[in-house]
Amino acid sequence: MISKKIQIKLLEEMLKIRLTEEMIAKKYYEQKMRCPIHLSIGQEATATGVCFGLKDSDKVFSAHRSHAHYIAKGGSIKSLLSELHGKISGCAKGLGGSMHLLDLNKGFSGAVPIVGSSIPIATGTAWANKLKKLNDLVIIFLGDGATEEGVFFESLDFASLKKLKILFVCENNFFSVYSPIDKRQSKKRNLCKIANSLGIKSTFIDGNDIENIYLKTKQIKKYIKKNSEPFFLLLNTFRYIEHCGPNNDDHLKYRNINTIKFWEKKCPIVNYQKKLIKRKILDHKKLTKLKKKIFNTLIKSFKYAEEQNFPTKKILNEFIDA
Amino acid sequence: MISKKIQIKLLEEMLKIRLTEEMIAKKYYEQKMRCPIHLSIGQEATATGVCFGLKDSDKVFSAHRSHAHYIAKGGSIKSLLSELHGKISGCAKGLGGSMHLLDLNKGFSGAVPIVGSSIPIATGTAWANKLKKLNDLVIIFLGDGATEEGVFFESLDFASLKKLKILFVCENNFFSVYSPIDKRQSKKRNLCKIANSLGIKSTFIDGNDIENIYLKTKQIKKYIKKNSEPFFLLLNTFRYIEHCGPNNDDHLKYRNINTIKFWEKKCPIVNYQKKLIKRKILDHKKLTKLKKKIFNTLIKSFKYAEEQNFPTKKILNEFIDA
Amino acid sequence: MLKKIKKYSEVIKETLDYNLKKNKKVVLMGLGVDDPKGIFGTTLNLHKKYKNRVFDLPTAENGFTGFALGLSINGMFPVITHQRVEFSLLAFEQFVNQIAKWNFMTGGKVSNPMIIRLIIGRGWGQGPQHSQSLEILFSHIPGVNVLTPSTPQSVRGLFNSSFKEKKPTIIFEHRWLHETYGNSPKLNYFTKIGKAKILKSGSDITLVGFSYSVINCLESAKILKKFNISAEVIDLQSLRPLDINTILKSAKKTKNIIIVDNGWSFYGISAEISAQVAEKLCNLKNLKIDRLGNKNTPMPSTKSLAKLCYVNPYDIVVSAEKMLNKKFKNLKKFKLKEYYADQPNKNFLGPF
Amino acid sequence: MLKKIKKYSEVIKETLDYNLKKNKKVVLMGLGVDDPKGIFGTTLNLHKKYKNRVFDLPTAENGFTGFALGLSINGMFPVITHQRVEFSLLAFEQFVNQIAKWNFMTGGKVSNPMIIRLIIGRGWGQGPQHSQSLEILFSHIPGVNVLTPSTPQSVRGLFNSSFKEKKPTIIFEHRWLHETYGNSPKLNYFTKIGKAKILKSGSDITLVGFSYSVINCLESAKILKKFNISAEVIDLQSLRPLDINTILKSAKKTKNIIIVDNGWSFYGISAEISAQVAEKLCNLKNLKIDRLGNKNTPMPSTKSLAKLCYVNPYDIVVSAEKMLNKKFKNLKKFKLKEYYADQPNKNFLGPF
Ligand SMILES: Cc1ncc(C[n+]2csc(CCOP(=O)(O)OP(=O)(O)O)c2C)c(N)n1
Ligand SMILES: Cc1ncc(C[n+]2csc(CCOP(=O)(O)OP(=O)(O)O)c2C)c(N)n1
Ligand SMILES: [Mg+2]
Ligand SMILES: [Mg+2]
Repeated sequence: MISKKIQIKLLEEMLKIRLTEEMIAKKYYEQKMRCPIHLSIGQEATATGVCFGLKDSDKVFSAHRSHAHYIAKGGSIKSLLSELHGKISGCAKGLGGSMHLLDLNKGFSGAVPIVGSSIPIATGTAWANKLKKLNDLVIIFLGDGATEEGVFFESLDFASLKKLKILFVCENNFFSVYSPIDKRQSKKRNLCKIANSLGIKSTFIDGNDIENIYLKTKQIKKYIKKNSEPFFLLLNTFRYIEHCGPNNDDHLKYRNINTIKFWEKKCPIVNYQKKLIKRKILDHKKLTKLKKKIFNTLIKSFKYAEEQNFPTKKILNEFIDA
Repeated sequence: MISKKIQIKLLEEMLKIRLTEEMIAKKYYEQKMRCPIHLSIGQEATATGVCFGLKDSDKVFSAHRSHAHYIAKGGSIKSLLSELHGKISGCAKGLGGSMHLLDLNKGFSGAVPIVGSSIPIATGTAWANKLKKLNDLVIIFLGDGATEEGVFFESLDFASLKKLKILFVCENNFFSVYSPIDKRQSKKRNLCKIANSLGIKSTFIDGNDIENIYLKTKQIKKYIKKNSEPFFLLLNTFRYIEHCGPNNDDHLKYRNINTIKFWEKKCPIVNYQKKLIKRKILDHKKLTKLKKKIFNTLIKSFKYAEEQNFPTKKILNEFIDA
Repeated sequence: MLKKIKKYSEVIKETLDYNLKKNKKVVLMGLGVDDPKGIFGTTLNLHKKYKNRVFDLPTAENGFTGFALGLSINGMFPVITHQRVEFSLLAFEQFVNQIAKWNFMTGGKVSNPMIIRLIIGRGWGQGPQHSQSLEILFSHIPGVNVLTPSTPQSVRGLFNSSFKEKKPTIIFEHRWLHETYGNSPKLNYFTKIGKAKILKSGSDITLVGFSYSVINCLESAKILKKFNISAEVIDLQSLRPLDINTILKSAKKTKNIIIVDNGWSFYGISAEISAQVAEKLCNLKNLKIDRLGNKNTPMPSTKSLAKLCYVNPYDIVVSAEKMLNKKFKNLKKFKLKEYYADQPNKNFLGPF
Repeated sequence: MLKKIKKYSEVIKETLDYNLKKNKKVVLMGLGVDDPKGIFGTTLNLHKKYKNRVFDLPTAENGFTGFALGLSINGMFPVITHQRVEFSLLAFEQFVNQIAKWNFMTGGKVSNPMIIRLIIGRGWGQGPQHSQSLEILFSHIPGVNVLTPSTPQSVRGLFNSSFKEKKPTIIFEHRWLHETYGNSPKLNYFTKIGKAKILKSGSDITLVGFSYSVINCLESAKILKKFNISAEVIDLQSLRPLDINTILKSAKKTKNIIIVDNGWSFYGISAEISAQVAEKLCNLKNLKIDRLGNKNTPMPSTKSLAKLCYVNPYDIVVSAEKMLNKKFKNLKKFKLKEYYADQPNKNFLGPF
């Protein structure tokens, strides 16, 4: 069903995210990247599967944990790393830091760290598309925590009313910082049904199953365009390291050891590698080569980011307004 | 099923609201009541049916259109009218005006004119009851417009999570000011299902059918207490005069003439009067007597309100804080 | 230039109409923009003319402010209207964190022009939640313009200029101004953003106002004239950017300056102005500054107390009397007209 | 009185603990109050001690602020914590319209005591949406206390006093203060709300700060001392009510006063103070006032620009030099230490 080329590409995309994040984590303690970071290690399949095949004119929004979405949408790694380093070559010229990524050429429209606050902005973008009679998609990634904000509800409600071409993607990693979902949401709460009750169709997919995500979202995207209707997609997944920062924090024990093990076994990348090897689409040598290629680009990109200049007063003066 | 006494009482309560509102409307142009007024004429059955039989320790909250709820919960008419007249004898000493009613003795806890904003406050009250291990109910009246606010969603969500003893009552009168519901909400939106999707049971009842409202809410109240669970109740109804002010505004044609006629025929009071007469529980003489009694009390209450003093600087000084 | 006397609300409507016509990217949105009252007449029937560009909205202020931002960063020019500034507070996060900073956050790559109309007011027993001014809450935040037109002329000019801006612009409109009349310039009249305007020149005392407080200043200037005091009246027009120079110049001349707020002066707009005047003119001998604003309490509904809470022209005259060390004879007769406590004019009959 | 050196965050925790123990109506709530970091250590493990009175919450700031108000009007005493002031803006409507006015709206019949802890801060590249101060937005509104403890002592005293209040109280805590140390008074120590405190007396110049800006003032006073300038440092402690008299007294003495904000000075807290000083001391010859605050732009993430945006002790000294008409020799050597641009101290390693 999925061509070999695409299978490799899906893996490559996920690896790109994983290796970038890992290198950021590794180098964080050099204190050259001086801003908070929310890494997506473990959550590569959701970003990759959903964004795969999108056009540059399709627009993606995200929140505090946006590296994966940015990369999956084709955002420049050099600009990303430069931004983390606070350099003028950063995608926001160093003004925003890791929580304010964008790559306009690639249709990664923005990310903001106030939980839920990018949802209406993405919705407004889909409304703009409608008013401008564009057939492009808008995709907004949001966490399980974000679904608790009133503005999540207001945005779905409006997307339904105006029949906007927007895909709401909830990445449920079961935690908001250290807080488990059952402390925040009733067990009887059902996200897909919330969407339905507002008049929006919805689907749940295992968020670590890259192929299924890719295939189903491909259909969903068609559905949205064909019917001019929003859609809600729920994906369960898991982050492997701490909420914010470069470390593993399992010693804090806020997540059950069995849960952690369960999800480790479900690693979207390890499993997909195995699958592709089993399918003979990949062998260890090829995989090593693939990783090496990404790794080398990353080394170069880091070097680039480190060598760029910091922004100077001049750029600040453009914004000082009183 | 309903005792004769209660049948008469239900009618009387509705009449009390209707006659009070009509007299307010009539006297509004004397310019002694100098504040905005949102009358409930036409919506008497919802307030009466839901509040009937509540204890004083059960607490009711409302919003801008709160006269009916206040009266149905047993709030003092003298204090209400005094408040509209801006007098010291007003339930908020004249400081609040018609949009800030309360009667603590009767468990009418408050009303505020920012759409949706009393919903979380009522929810917090139910939470307080839980923390204090009280078995009292909290009831929050809200309009169809209010269900569009994010805080409506956040409040239901929390009530579900914490299993609070609160009844959310949505009075859908199909309009928010001049704006019809289909301009604001998708046709596929379903309020009862919204509640369900958050883990809250719900029911829809014709909001002009006083007996049904009374009977079903009686069960619902039991259900809430027994299961320690919130409940969502949807009631369709119609306001007969303008959104804010004392006049009929049908000449503005924002509501279809057939719709208006449809609802006029469904007048909760006229129909219930007829029913009780048909059942021989009431005759015209008795009815006139009933109305007269209410009317006379109203005359006295208005006189009282008019004769009371205005608050003086002293009371203001209690609040000046810088 | 041929001038016509027109109503403030009418001028807004004409100006919106003009910009809707000129610029296809402009969209009007807000609760009630297309209803029979048309936001105090300011948007009346525009939805009939611009069928797909005038939008009534659900009561979801936080959401729709974000939707408007989404429109704006995608090339549209939204105009949001809130019938009470209080409703907009539901969207304060979007305003402070997103709208005011989007251009900055994108390294200047994306601009988000838009207009947010905040209607403020007083009177007719609206009480604590429907009568605040709150200009300072919006003016403190870098990244936006904050404008306060007080006349049909400036409301025309400032709206027109806001439509040319790349920055988001907040426009405060006082309900009691909607019903006022004045010279109305031609449709394409512009007022430079960030300039104050001397509405009346004088030599003895400077009165500074913005939005409705300008009317109070003008009223009191008239009374002061009867006592042979020549007052200069300055209309700030723009709170951010602030044209401090026009004020400094006047203060240097009169050495007596009173700044009048629409709401609370404590931590209010007038504080910044007073502070700047004091700091920059500290070498000026005998400089005197005073500020007036509402009593520091939520606004009461009842007229008997409302009249004690809101600044009125009489208060300004009393402050001037003290500042100028005078004793005005029979001043009492200029006391507040009874209706003024809660009515913009005698013909106003409520209910809103 | 035996005094102990303790950490600011530790003192908050002890004081919360003390009040939770003393008053069964106190409940602690907020995102993360029971998590392994315990709000920068200020609530650490309290949930284990007070099982049913410490609540983690859903990310629904507007909602839960209303829930807290509901608790409060029903006899409980909620303490809400926001890890960033920016998050609280989602609940700004509840704060301005409901919480600040509930007592008034009920004719004084219902009071709603509660504490809202707003954590402000700077540094480590947090960027435009995680580094604002915004005290003015809360201080402008009648009906609440707004407090800004800068030392372990005042944080103890002001929290304790807030728990005795009938009014809602906002307490601003600067992240960089959480890690500071100082004398810690006994558990039942109270600080009168509405009083400023002279932390260091001096005769040449008055430096006024609040919250973290007090640290900047103290730092610059040390530098000034090296140039034989005796600075008086005043900690406002309370923004609303404001103790203007302590400031006026000092300003009368030194005739030179610099007020330092934590955020933007433009339409900021310092404006009100400057204005009042100027208005009330207008007869004082040679009075000089200056204000310092952050650059009027959203705060950049990158350190290279952050260091240009935030006020630091050096800036204050430079302002003093000018005000006092001096020429400090080799002043440059007191320039900002490099780490200070985005780290509270050298040991700070991120990520938050
Ligand atoms: C309005 C708001 N409240 C709280 C926070 C603090 N915060 C930052 S990230 C986060 C977790 C959100 O959880 P979720 O949406 O599930 O995303 P995840 O981190 O799991 O990817 C929180 C609460 C915030 N940034 N904004
Ligand atoms: C947050 C907010 N937005 C807008 C308004 C203006 N407003 C006052 S009443 C009202 C109608 C609300 O409709 P609904 O909740 O259905 O109540 P109804 O008037 O029909 O009883 C509106 C929009 C408001 N008071 N508060
Ligand atoms: Mg999560
Ligand atoms: Mg309605």
